[in-house]
Amino acid sequence: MKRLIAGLPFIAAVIFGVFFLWGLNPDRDPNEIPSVLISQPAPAFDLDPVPGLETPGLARSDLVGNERPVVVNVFASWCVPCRAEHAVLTRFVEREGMRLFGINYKDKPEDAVKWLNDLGNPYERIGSDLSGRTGIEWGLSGVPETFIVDGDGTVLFRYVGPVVGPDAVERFTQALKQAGALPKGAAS
Amino acid sequence: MIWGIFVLLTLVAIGIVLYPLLLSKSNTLTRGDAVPAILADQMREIQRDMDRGLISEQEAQAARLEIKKRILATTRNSEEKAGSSRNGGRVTLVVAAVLAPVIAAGYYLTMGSPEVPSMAFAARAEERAQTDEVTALAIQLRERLVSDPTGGPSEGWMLLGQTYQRMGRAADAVEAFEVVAEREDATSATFSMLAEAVAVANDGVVIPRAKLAIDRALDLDPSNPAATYFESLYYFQQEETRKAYDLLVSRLNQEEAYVPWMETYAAQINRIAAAADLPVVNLPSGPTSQPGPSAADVAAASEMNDADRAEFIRSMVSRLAERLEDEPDDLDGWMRLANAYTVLQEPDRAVEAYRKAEALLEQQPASDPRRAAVRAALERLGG
Amino acid sequence: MRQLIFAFCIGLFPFAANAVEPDEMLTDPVLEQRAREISKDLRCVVCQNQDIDSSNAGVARDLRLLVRERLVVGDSDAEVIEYIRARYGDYVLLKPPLEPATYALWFAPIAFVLIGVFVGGGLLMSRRKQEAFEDLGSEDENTVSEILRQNEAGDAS
Amino acid sequence: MVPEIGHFALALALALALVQSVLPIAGASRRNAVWMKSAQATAIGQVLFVAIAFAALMQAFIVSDFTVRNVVENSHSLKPMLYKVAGTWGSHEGSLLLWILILAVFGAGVAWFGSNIPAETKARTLSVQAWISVGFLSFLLLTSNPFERVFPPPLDGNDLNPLLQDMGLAMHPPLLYFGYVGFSIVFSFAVAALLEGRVDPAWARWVRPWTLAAWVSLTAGIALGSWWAYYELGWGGWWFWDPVENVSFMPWLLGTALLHSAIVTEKRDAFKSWTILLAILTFSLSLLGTFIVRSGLLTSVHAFAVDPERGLYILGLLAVSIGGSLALYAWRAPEMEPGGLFRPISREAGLLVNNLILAAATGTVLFGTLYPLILEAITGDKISVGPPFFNAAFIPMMLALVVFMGLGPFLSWKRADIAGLLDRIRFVVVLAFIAALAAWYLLNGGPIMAYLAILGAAWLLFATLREWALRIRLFEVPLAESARRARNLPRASHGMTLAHAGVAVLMMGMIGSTGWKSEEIVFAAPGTEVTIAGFDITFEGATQVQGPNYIADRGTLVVRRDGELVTTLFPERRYYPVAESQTTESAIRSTLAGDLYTSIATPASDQVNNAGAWTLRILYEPLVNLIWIGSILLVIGGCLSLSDRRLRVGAPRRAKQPASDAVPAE
Repeated sequence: MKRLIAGLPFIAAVIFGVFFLWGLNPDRDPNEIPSVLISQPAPAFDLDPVPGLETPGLARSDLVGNERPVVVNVFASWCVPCRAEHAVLTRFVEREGMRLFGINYKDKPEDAVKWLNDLGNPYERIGSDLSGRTGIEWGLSGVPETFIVDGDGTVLFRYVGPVVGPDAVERFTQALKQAGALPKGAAS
Repeated sequence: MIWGIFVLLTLVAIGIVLYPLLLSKSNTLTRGDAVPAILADQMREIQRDMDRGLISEQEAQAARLEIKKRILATTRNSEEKAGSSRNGGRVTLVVAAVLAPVIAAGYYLTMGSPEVPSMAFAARAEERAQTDEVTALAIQLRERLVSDPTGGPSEGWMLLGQTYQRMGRAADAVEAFEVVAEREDATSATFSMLAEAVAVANDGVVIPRAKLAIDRALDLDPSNPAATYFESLYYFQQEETRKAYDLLVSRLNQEEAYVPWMETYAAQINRIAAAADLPVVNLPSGPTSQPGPSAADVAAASEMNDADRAEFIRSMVSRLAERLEDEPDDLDGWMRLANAYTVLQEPDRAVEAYRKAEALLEQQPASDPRRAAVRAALERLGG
Repeated sequence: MRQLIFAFCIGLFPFAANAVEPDEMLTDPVLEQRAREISKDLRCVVCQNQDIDSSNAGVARDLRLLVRERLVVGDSDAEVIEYIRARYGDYVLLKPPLEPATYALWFAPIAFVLIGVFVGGGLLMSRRKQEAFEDLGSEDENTVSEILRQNEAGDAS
Repeated sequence: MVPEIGHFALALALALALVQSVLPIAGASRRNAVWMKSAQATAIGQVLFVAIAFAALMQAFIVSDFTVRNVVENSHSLKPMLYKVAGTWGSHEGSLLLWILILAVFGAGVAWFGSNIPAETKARTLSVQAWISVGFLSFLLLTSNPFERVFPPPLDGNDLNPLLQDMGLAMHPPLLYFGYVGFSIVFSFAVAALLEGRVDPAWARWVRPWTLAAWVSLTAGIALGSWWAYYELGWGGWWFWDPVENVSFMPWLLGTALLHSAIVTEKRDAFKSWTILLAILTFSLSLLGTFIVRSGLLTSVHAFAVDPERGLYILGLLAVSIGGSLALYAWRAPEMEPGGLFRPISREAGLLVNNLILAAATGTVLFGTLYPLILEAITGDKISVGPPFFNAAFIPMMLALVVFMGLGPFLSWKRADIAGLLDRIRFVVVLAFIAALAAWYLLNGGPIMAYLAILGAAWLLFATLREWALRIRLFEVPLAESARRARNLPRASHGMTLAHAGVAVLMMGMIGSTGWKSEEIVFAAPGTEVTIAGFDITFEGATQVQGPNYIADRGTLVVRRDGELVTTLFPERRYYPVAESQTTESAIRSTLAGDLYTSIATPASDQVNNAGAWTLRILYEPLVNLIWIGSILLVIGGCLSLSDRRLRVGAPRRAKQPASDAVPAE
């Protein structure tokens, strides 16, 4: 009994140690915030277009009834990583036939217009979320974030941070394929 | 000097390990000595507490008894072990004294950098002054170009753009290059530099606007290595790794002899190769310094840090001048050098350079616009 | 160190904001007080380990406004918290809800105290028997006083 | 050249540590006096070489030698000199070097001052200390070399985080480390005792000064960090239950328990295996803190760059040191003889309860801090454990602790006289209740918990004073006699009184500043007036001022009370262009009664901002200074105990003079 009690601290330390070892897993990001939206219907929202752009606005109804799942990307011109991500998303739209909708988060319209003119505009629709309220509805924790929404309006996948770099692109591509968001026979 | 200090430190370390050899043998403190001292102190403590009336006589008695028992136990315990202390093992100590510095030296010789000098910030005033000078020059140059009613010579704008680029002010560089890009005399290099500046201004991303400039650059000169470099970077960022790789490799293979930008190419190829599991390339070692800022130098500059850039700018003008010593037939080179000297407010040298250009222009058709430019410049400089 | 995260927030969000600002506040002091209390229990999602009440991040400001909006509409405190939780999950609750996954957390302190009571009580019970006073034999007594005498000089001051 | 000397000196320190980790302990088991003695020289040599390395790094910071990568990344030529110096320990590498320096200092301290410790114990202890040195020196050299060079050097550095450019924070890590790392030597003593298989009152006496020194530093370090947070962060909070704060708090809690349980071991030869366990766990928690801060394991606001390789290396060190020592404990502790007997009401029992509560509180903080990680590992769910949890779980335990804290010193060893005890504290209990009721009557409002806390603090304060009065027989004997008695009391006794009173004072500060804080937040244009806690404050506008390496918006606030000018405050919001970050410099009018705390900011809404208004945040924090005063009392109390002559009972000189029955004069 005495020996058992004396051994308890050691056992506790080993248990904690195992958790620490697990926690050091380089794939684990302690800052990642889980989403409650996965497998849930996309939140209701109705956003006006960005003034000065011809791209129409975005509402929840636009996400429903599509034959394939669509991608919703939250972006802003002030967001540095969004630039890098923009090129990747553009490629997905141009080469793979992905359908991309945008939520322009807390961005001055003139900045957004200039940004899209510089970089190109791959978005079918862009809603301007000036107040950030729609961002909250989506459980946004930062920009950029990217969601895949099914034809019935269910959120299938969420990517926090820019889809940049081989690992991120691979994960995103997998998610797109799994969701069936890419048209059949598309390149790649 | 530094090795002398290392030797000194090593000797100190050896001395420290050997130090016990100097100590006398007998003064080892044992438990049998140390513990009763403390217990005796506790006995006195009890007496004091009792004197203060903090504990009763009966409590004191019980406490004393406990301590006495401990004293007895300690004495018996240490009696059992007493007298077994040894003083041997000196050889081990010497071995340790030798081994310790060997370990330290072994580590240091692999990981240390004894050849790198220290450089206190205060001792680097000259270096700073040069950087400041470049900044001042850039400001002057810009003022002159902006105030020029004809919009300023393209060479001047190019120089300004390159200077900004190397100062890390990519957005300003873009502006400068764009002035030239809209002119008739824009060359392939103009567009490849513009592309680079745009990319750098956008956190290294070759955005569509940069791609447009690359395309123009390749239209004008398909062999422009900088343009191909950024084109490849564009595809790399588009995740078209294979295409990015092939572009670089095929351009590299077009060259027969060594050119400095190959280093940059090779580095980028190998980066892509590492990411995409493709074969790496090895450059045949070539001459390490080639005169004149080449397109690949420009490409390399994008990977430099600020200090390197500053260094780069400083040497740019002199490198140009040196190169022209060897290649006196480079008309545009002389024009650029002359312009640079003008900006540097060294009119004599500027005049000299313009004269060289003028001489070369003799062979050009009379309609060459550069003739007028040189004449105008010489007039301005009073040469 | 906390403010390092602010820098991070400023990088992620456009408008460097502050903790609660006057234009966010409700005129009704009771409602405002409730809003402040609720805000202290909600975690700012971009600024780790910080409540939205003191966070400078833009999204924290949006959340504060949202909390007040819900209160004005007539939600109870629990409803407001539930509203935010529905969007951000348990992660935003600085006070984890009592549910199976957090039983271990919430009962741990009680368990620790109980273990303490158990161990301490056991120890006290086992140690309480009266100690027998056995005087030392005269030989031992001599040894001890000899040792004490030797050590007298050690500390006499 | 200088950085290279530092680098080489570190290598030599590692080599000496290697020698020290083997020879003395081998000497102790083979009874080889020469080997045992080598520990003293190597321990002092280690501190010499590590100090050379530290000085070399500091020199590089002072002259801004940008050939050293660490200087480039953490300094800037324009930084004020003081913060260049502080930059030495501002980074992961530099702070680790400081960590190792302190480790070596404590080892050398035992080698130098431990003349009353028997050779064997000292040799084992120093060898164990050297094991830790070897672990951390190799960690430093292999994964985090502070002397990595850059050539050619960049023109200027990347600046130190402006938040760290603050006196409080510059001094906070060294003190904190002194505490953290100071427990290493206690750990080494404990492991040595386990190896030796013996723990006795003498052991407790040898360890006590080191425990005290570490505890005092840790107390000061935590208090300084808290103080920094209070005036630098701009909203008047002083404790946030952030993981980084928690990991420094846990060793403090356990260290406090250790300090008390070691007394029992010293006086009564009891709690021996428990004291050993506490010694091991206290340092283990310090190591855990180092690990958490440097591995990026938890989401925390920590300053160090995250590198999984480093995390793994430290985890390895943890596994060896903590795992090894606890395994040794499991093996050897049961063989230790139980100590003296005592009754359920006795000083021992009181200290036992104190220890159990402190241990339970530590367990709670540890569990709360790590629970998100544990849950994530098991279920994948992510949750947050924040201040509401800690407050709910921790505060009741502390209140219970306070009850025993007041009671404990009245109890005598072995068994206390219950009737006498009740007689002594009756008066104190009544007084405490009166104080709490008076507060209730006067303050009229505030949370119930706060009144319970007031009751607790009053009880603790009065009980501590009463106990002290009893000791010197205040008012029982003539005052002169009392004064003489007070002078004759051992310093440790005064130390305890001061420290316990310090806790009571600290509590009052905490209660005042949380329960009765008032706050006004307004948009202010020049001329705006705010009234708070009897002060009328006029905002006279803000101007932009240029600092040495920042630009600041400085507000001018004129504070009046009843029409009379009290003071003028200048809160600032600073922007550091090189580091691209902002800091809040609050302006505080500090009095014992409370702080008038002001800060200024740019309004979040552009509209308000464009209208030329500023956001003023004005707080009145009653009694908040008592927190720092209480902490200072704790530190002074610790220092007094540390200076107690009994801790330096010398090695015995064979007494030549005849024994005397006389009580040594004091």
